[in-house]
Amino acid sequence: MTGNPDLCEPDCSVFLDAEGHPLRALPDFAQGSEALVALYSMMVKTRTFDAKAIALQRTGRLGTYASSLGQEAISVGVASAMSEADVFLPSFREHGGQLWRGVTKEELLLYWGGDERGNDFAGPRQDFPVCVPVASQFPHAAGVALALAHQGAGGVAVAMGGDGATSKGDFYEALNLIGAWTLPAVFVINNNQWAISMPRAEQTRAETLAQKAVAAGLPGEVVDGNDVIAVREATMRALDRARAGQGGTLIECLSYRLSDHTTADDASRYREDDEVSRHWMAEPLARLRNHLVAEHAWSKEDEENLLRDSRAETEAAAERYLAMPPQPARAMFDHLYAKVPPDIAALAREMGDD
Amino acid sequence: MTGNPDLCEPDCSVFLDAEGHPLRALPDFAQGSEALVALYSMMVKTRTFDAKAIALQRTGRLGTYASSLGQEAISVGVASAMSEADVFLPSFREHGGQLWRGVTKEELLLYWGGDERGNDFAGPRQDFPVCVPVASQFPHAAGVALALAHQGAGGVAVAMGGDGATSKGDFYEALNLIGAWTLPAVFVINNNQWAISMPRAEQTRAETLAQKAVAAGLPGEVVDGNDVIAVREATMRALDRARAGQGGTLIECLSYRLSDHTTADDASRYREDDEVSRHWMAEPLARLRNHLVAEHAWSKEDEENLLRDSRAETEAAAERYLAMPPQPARAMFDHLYAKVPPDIAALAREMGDD
Amino acid sequence: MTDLTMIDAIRMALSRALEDDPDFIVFGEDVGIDGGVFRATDGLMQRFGATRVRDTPLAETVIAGMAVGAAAQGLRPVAEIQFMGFLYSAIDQLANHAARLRNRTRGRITCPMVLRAPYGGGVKAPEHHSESMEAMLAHIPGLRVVVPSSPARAYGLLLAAIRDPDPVVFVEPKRLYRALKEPVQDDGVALPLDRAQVVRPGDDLTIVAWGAMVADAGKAADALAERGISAELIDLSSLKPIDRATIRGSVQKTGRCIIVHEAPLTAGLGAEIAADLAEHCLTSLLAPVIRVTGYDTVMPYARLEDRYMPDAARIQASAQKVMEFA
Amino acid sequence: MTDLTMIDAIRMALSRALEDDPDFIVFGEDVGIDGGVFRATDGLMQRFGATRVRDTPLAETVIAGMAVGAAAQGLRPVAEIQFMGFLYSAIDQLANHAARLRNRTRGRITCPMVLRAPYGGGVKAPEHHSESMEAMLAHIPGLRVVVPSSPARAYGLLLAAIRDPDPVVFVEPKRLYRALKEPVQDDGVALPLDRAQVVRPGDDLTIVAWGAMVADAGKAADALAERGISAELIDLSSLKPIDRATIRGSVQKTGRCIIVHEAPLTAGLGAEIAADLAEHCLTSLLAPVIRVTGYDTVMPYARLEDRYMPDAARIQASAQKVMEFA
Ligand SMILES: Cc1ncc(C[n+]2csc(CCOP(=O)(O)OP(=O)(O)O)c2C)c(N)n1
Ligand SMILES: Cc1ncc(C[n+]2csc(CCOP(=O)(O)OP(=O)(O)O)c2C)c(N)n1
Ligand SMILES: [Mg+2]
Ligand SMILES: [Mg+2]
Repeated sequence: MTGNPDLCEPDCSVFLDAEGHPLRALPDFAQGSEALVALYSMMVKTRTFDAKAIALQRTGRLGTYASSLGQEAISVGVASAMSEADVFLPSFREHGGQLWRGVTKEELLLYWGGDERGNDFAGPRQDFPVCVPVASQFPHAAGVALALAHQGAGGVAVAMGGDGATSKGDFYEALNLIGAWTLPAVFVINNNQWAISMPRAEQTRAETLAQKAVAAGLPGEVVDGNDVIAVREATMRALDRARAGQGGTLIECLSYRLSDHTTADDASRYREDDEVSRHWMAEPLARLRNHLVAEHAWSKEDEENLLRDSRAETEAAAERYLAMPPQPARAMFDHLYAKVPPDIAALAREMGDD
Repeated sequence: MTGNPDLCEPDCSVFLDAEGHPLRALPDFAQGSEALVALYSMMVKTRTFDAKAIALQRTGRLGTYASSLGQEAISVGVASAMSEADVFLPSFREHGGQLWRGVTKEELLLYWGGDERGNDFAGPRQDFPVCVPVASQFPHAAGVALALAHQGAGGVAVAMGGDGATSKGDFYEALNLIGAWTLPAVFVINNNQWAISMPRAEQTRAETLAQKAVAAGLPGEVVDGNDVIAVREATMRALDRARAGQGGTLIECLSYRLSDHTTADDASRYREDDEVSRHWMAEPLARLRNHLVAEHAWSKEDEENLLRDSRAETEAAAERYLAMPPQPARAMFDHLYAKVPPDIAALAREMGDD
Repeated sequence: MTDLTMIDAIRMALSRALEDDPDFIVFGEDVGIDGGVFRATDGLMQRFGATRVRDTPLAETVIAGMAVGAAAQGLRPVAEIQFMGFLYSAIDQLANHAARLRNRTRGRITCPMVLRAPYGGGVKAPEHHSESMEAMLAHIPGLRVVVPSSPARAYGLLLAAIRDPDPVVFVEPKRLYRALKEPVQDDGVALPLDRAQVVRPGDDLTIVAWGAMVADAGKAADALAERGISAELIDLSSLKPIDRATIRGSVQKTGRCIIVHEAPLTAGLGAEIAADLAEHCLTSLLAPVIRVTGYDTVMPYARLEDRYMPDAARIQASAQKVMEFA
Repeated sequence: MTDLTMIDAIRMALSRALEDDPDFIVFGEDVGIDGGVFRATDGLMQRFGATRVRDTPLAETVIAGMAVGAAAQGLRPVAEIQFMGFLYSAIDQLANHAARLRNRTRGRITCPMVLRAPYGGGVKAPEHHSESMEAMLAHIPGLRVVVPSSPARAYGLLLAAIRDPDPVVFVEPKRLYRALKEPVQDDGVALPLDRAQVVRPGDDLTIVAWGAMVADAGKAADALAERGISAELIDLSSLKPIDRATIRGSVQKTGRCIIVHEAPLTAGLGAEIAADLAEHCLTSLLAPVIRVTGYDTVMPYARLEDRYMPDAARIQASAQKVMEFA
């Protein structure tokens, strides 16, 4: 049983219910408060970042933006289970996971602000940038996993996508391949119940998305995606399997898209406010905060400090982003090929430095 | 248990064992001998046709050809369960099914001989021609099923493909769609254990191909594809479901490709003769013949007559095919568009009549 | 007759088709209750029902392939690909099937389907959302490729595409969806599919453009007119087949030609037009044929998008170069 | 130095790459124990092991996408698409990812991969097995497209493609796989990737061709020579980027140009070359630029294939037309 309303899956892995009460013994990493506080902090920072990004977009200072509101536990939980040398292949709603891995807020803003330099992050140099063509990152993950297996250092490729992504051929072909070749890869689905205006129930007749793993002969698992402990724990097990040479896993994280699809979308056209309100009751931040508070590991003061710091960090990042001049126009040719062909080079010269 | 060696599937539907002994009560249509004799006759005719086609290819009078040796029961069984108004969407190894539906041997030879007129068969006008790009027929079947549902006359789209086809995105996308939209479609997999040189076990880690239906929330079923009774019976049930508005079904037919992949292939490069010999023990014609003989429904004389007639029919068709002059070169433009554009029309005129 | 935007005109054409014939159906991602991400199908599901205007799962291969199957079996599908950058997954079905079904069955099975897709830049969309890959489609024999340049053209050409007995990819310049209004009559009259339109007659040079570029070329033509240069502007409209006669006729008259498109230069469709002139109008040419296009690089993200897109200034500069050629 | 067929030369280049660097891997359908349907990888699995030369499931999207991921993470994949007619499913990964990864990450992640695919007609293969869709690929910025015209060129160009730090689609004219032998040295020397090759110098007209058409053009040039017409034959070799300087230089000298390709005329790559000349060499042109190509129709099945393919006779006829132009 999950802590999420409307999302009752019989075999869903969950540790904290919607109010934050433990439903069973917590995994080791969640015994003390340190790890949980780190997870909580990053989820809060992600939400603060989201809010700022939307504000920037609304005032014409950022491009179309996909909020992760309500789904912060998923990519943060996944990233927190990964080791540095693993490779993360996000879709476009995994800001929290990217931040956890070391991509900076400024880099994220640059990307969403329409500047390629945002993908040249200083952080995890092997991680893939945001992937916009839905599901096309899963084949890449198969290839990354192949390379990691070849390198033999125990690295795992972790790709994420949405419920909509599970309808696309790329997803199935890649899933089948990591199965057939027993590659070290984990595919995580953020089932936020919507693909723009298409509800999960219409995307597929399958009762769960996790069961799509059966098509590839792989294990699939349903997790309460609003319980960061459950997400992290399931990812850890999947990573262990992969590192042990046992191959891939599909993890479906049940959650809910509390925001519009992107800033270009108006979800009120196709879904009821009621549904959204109901899902606010199960959102991941309050759940973990309640638990931490109950464990005396989190105070009002802690909360205020965290919010203040999050905002300050985000504001500072936004200012640096806004102050950053665009690349000169000729930069559009700089990285087309390793060796720029002569006619392109001539064009770039013509354009000069602005 | 299946009658096939090496192909033990726990839940495989089978009626006759490899020697032709009934393993359980036969379905209604198989109670008398009439239907079974018709099925047997078409399977023999298919095999005779295959042999002739290969002979023609070997002597330079036909293009590359894909034999259906050993898999005759599958498409014949499937086609025999369909009604005339259903739509058949074959891959390239379903000669038996096409013949059952009314495509003539001459038309098949024309197609395989490199002449588009072979696809303009007089028979089932709504049936699709042979589909060469693997798995691309499944999306068509979804569309055909959509149209048939729209027409409301109870028609069903039946598409066939190989074990290799189940790895391709097209297959999964279409399967998911017929599930999501509850369309009247049946997807039948000829699991002949090989996709050119790739054995079934390497194509996917899934224990059965039928279980790929789970990804779409559809029923999937494994059938002994060398038992034409089992194939027909499973197809009939799937068609009934579809006609009753209950949606699609995936049927995996276990069989074995006794021939090379095509006349352009040399299977001895990648598989053992032993394996092939072993599978000859379970081939579908002898199995059904044994049963008919045991039931006193088939005599040596019947067999001789059938073989003689099959050969004569095939020879006559081959002669008509060989006597048929190619289209004039300008025919390559005749059906490009309903209305030929002026520059194309000019080209065609220039080419004249040869 | 009301003033409509292009997106309104497209919706009006879709409505009319759905009204006219129960065999017409519309499907694609978010075309139902959401009315399409650009609102091209706004209200249609509510009006015509969810079986005729239907949301598909997120799967472009089956969207295209299902259109093929449905068309083959007698329906008249109008499918939407949400952005041209996601149309690549549909190319296999277009090239290997839609475009060939009539030919390979000698006319037995046909494929009267339309695949609509917004294309082009100018709205600072996220990456992969501003592609112009019409040249790839125009290389596929058996396909039609059509692009409107104004609301009225969109209405008439889309109706024509929908009624055509062959597969049409209808590419819509998303920058024009709401950029301007013009009077459009819902008269059910289709425009001819295979004809280029002379938008503005002129004597000194021919400018060939399509989609959003027609407006930019028009602005350039205005500016040129002020300098006493009379440009004939042709809206190609049908990218496949191409109305070669109209272009040749114009260039035989003007002796000069500029071709404008958003897509990258190399192997863009402008090459076909220039090549046609180099073969059939060489002796008429008084100056080099210049292509004003997107540069031969990946379309930059939003911040540099304007520097990538051809605009009136670049067209005008090239026109002047052509006029000054000696 | 032994006489080798093109397929042998390709295998030799693959062998050398596999020997030189443990990061090179080969995958695709039937490339393992079967050695590829054309035997390009014959014996390689046996020699280098099944993890370095590996059969994939039947799934072209993941073949291409996996190559992207593997290349990004440091491997050097050389993947095979069994026939170009099945490459359409890989275009999304090529255009949206392989060709852009370097650019969109400002050089942080690169994509040194090769996708090999046999292409073209002339062997009376089943339908969908004789496609020439190189122009579509050549329209994709960030991609390289390379085609050899002989065994020695195949060896040198494939080695260059394999060592190049960017994604290369290496298209192989299957008609030439076994059509001729020539001496090829296994010296590990790569040819330059971005240079067209003047196969035969001449003064009166330039013929540009690639792949199997180079041989046909050569035959036409022989026949023309007998009539006193001296044709300069250029093997384009790199279809993207194009070596424009070599072609322009030649046409500036000869004043006449014919372009030959198997693909359909409209929006084929010949258009780009003709368009380039119409812009940059107009004043040198003494005659129309003629493209001798596959017709603008679906490639017919085997029985009419010969009537579709450009051949020496058609090239020669066009050359004569160009020479007689006044
Ligand atoms: C291949 C492809 N088709 C269409 C789109 C347009 N699009 C962007 S996001 C989206 C819905 C994605 O839904 P889901 O996978 O559930 O992810 P979510 O947005 O809910 O995180 C669509 C249709 C796209 N980006 N890529
Ligand atoms: C998309 C695609 N890729 C590759 C091929 C080349 N090819 C033709 S048949 C075949 C194997 C098919 O195997 P399977 O689906 O098991 O069918 P079978 O031939 O065994 O009947 C391949 C790889 C093709 N026709 N289409
Ligand atoms: Mg979603
Ligand atoms: Mg098979």
